[in-house]
Amino acid sequence: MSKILMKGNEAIAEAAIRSGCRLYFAYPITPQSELIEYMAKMMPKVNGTFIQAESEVAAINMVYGAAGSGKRVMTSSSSPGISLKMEGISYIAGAELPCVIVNVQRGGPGLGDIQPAQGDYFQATKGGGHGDYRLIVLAPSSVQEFADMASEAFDLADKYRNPVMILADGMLGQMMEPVEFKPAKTDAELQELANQHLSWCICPNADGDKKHHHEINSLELDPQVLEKHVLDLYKKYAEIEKNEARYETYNVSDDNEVLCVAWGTASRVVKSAINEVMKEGKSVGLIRPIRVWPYPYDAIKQAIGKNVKKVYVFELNSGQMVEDVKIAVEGKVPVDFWGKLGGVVFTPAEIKEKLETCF
Amino acid sequence: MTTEMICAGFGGQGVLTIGKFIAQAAMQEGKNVSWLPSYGPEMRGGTANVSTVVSTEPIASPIVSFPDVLVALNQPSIDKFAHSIRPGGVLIYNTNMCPRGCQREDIIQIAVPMNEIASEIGSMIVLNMLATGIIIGKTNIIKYETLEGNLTSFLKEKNPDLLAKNLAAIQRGIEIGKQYA
Amino acid sequence: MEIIAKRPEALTKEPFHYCPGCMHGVAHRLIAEAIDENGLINEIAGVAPVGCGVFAYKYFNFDMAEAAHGRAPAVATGIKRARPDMHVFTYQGDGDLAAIGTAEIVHAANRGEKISVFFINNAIYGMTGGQMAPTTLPNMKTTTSPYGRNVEDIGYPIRVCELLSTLVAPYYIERVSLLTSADIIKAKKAVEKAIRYNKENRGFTFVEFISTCPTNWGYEPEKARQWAKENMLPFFKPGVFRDKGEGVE
Amino acid sequence: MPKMTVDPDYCKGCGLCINACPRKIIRLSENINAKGYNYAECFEQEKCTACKLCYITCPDVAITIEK
Repeated sequence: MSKILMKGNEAIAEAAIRSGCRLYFAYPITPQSELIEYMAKMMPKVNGTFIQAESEVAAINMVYGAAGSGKRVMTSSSSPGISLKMEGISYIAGAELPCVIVNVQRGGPGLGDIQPAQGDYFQATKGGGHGDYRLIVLAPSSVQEFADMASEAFDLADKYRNPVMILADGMLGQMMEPVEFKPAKTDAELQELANQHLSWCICPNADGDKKHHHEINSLELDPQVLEKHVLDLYKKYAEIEKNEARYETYNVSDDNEVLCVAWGTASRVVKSAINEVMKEGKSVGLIRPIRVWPYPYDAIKQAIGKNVKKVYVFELNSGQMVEDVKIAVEGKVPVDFWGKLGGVVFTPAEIKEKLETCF
Repeated sequence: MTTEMICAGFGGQGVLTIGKFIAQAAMQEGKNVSWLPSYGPEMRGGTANVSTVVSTEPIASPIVSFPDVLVALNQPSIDKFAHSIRPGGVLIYNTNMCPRGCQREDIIQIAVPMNEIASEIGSMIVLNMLATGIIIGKTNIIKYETLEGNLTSFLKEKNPDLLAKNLAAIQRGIEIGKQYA
Repeated sequence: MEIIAKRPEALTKEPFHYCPGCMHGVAHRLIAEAIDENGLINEIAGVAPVGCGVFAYKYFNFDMAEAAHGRAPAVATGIKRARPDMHVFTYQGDGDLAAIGTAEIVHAANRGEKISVFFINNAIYGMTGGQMAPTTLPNMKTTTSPYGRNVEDIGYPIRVCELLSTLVAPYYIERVSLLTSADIIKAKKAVEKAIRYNKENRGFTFVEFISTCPTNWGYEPEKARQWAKENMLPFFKPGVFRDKGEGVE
Repeated sequence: MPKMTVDPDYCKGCGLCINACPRKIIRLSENINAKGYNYAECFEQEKCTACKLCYITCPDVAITIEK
């Protein structure tokens, strides 16, 4: 399969379809509109369902219904629209339904602007909706990775019966890079996917004699029973934390005097800056969480070699990931932060300047 | 080997397409590429720009701080980006739309009356392909044949006349670019 | 002797939590009977609302989803699109459907989703303790309209059947009441028709039930029905607003 | 002979069946069920015609009719 030059928004849509997604519900918003447009064009060609819902709230509840029916379903939006979806996301997490939500982040708070930002980190990784729950959150940094994360996200959602968010940003949505797609799921594989949830989901009753009463529900008025349910959720989350943290190391070695931590597209700017400072004989490493929940605490802890004087966090927000980095660093070295806000994207030159102050 | 390029101009001049054709051809020739457009309201009537990176190495930042090549189709693009061109880098600009030009002497300036040449070829639409040809002539960043193949498969059925004009514009651009190579 | 009337198969054995004399139970039974009579129990799913009907998922004896407040038509859309071989209905009260869920019901109807919607209108929020509903009558006192609903201030009750009848797509829209035995017999025909049309995938079907809330109105069950007859029916007139199956457009 | 039976586990004693019955043969029992309601009962089964109006009106689907 040869490479295709494609926008991130289109690549994730194509990859989702290849991963067996045949139901997609969303509402237009910049900078993710190419995604909904691609789905509008392609879903009818694969006998899939595309609905432009009346609102993000309606879209996520359509997802709830389809996910409760055991089918691979996806929605997407950008920051303000994701806030609207948070009601439904909490219900989906509570009812333990598998689905994929793509957030192509833009600057906030409020209506904000439409430029790339990472301001939804807290919302995605610490909650966002009401109650005790977790999303699995994947954070791509290239168009190829964005596309690859589609099947990864659906597999994780199915495996753990949990909503999975792909936390991208406007830069990744809008930029084009070469992308190579995995082969589309075969009919046999799609059939297998369709059958995996039949024991609990809404589906026709094949055994007419046996009563069939599957409840898709997040309501439980007995606090003792609800507490047990939430504890069970957290057992599942502990399992996810044990198995599913992913990260990339870049130039990490015992020589590092500075260890950077950055995620998503911001990490690529940091890599360019590292390349530049390395030319000046300085040693800087980078840890990039590929998934921001579960968070790769151990990886960061282990990457702090004997020469590291400082851990430097760079984000396109006010420093929302710093708390997680500090948990990982355990106070062993200072943790510093620099970032840009409101949809302003830092440049390699700016990051290089910051890094040079560390030596 | 990495070439970082910014193409800028008014929305509608086709600057995004310059970057796209170069990125696509470079990809087909086995290079790593990224194409990052400015987007939003400024695309409609205002200025548009696109950062394109072509490299033999994996591309870290798709954001270009110091371009090796700046293509400026109007004066605001020079005003905004020319100062950031790497010393020794290239500025390709349209003299018909850039009355003040650029004062830097540590870069190679390729000043071309692009509107006039495009009119000669027969359509203002081909102005961006003229600029693309200049880039190729100066830098050899992609092969003419790759671009010709892509344009042909894109336009042959839809608009053979426009295809011929585009190819003429690219060839004319390459001739101009070669004078500075 | 043979049993000629008993609890339908499509209801679970779970006793309803509704107040004594509340007509939700009658509406549940009518829906369950229509499902039994159409032989749909193995291929139907329902969506429960938030409000008094919230536990409907416990009472219907087939697959059920519990939706967020007002979102039942969106959830039903998701189910129906994911499983077009199944038949889907929502069960919603007036707060759920005509206040917080106004957008979802209008757009599901406007898309002509092939689902049935059963709408209980008793002019009040029951579950939360008797607050004003979008269907509360002019001058009617509730805990949040203690001086009576002031139409100058908060507007008139919403007539949902009439509202939805302005849309082209809906296939069947009827308002019935549950205020006498004769009304219930008539209501049963409407429910049966909605479920039958649903079985045949004809389009969006909608039945509104004029019902009572003895507890929050503060009347004995029979008195509540009388009150509704005198006060609700003049404003919410029963009738067929749309029936494409029988040429009523 | 027609027969109506009320399941005390379901009945909440709302009394709607009493009004619905054209023969007036239903009343609230002196006994109370597990939930504390005086449930409905038929006190003259022989007069029942199995018209089903009590069943139709019962909001708790507590009534069974035999014929």
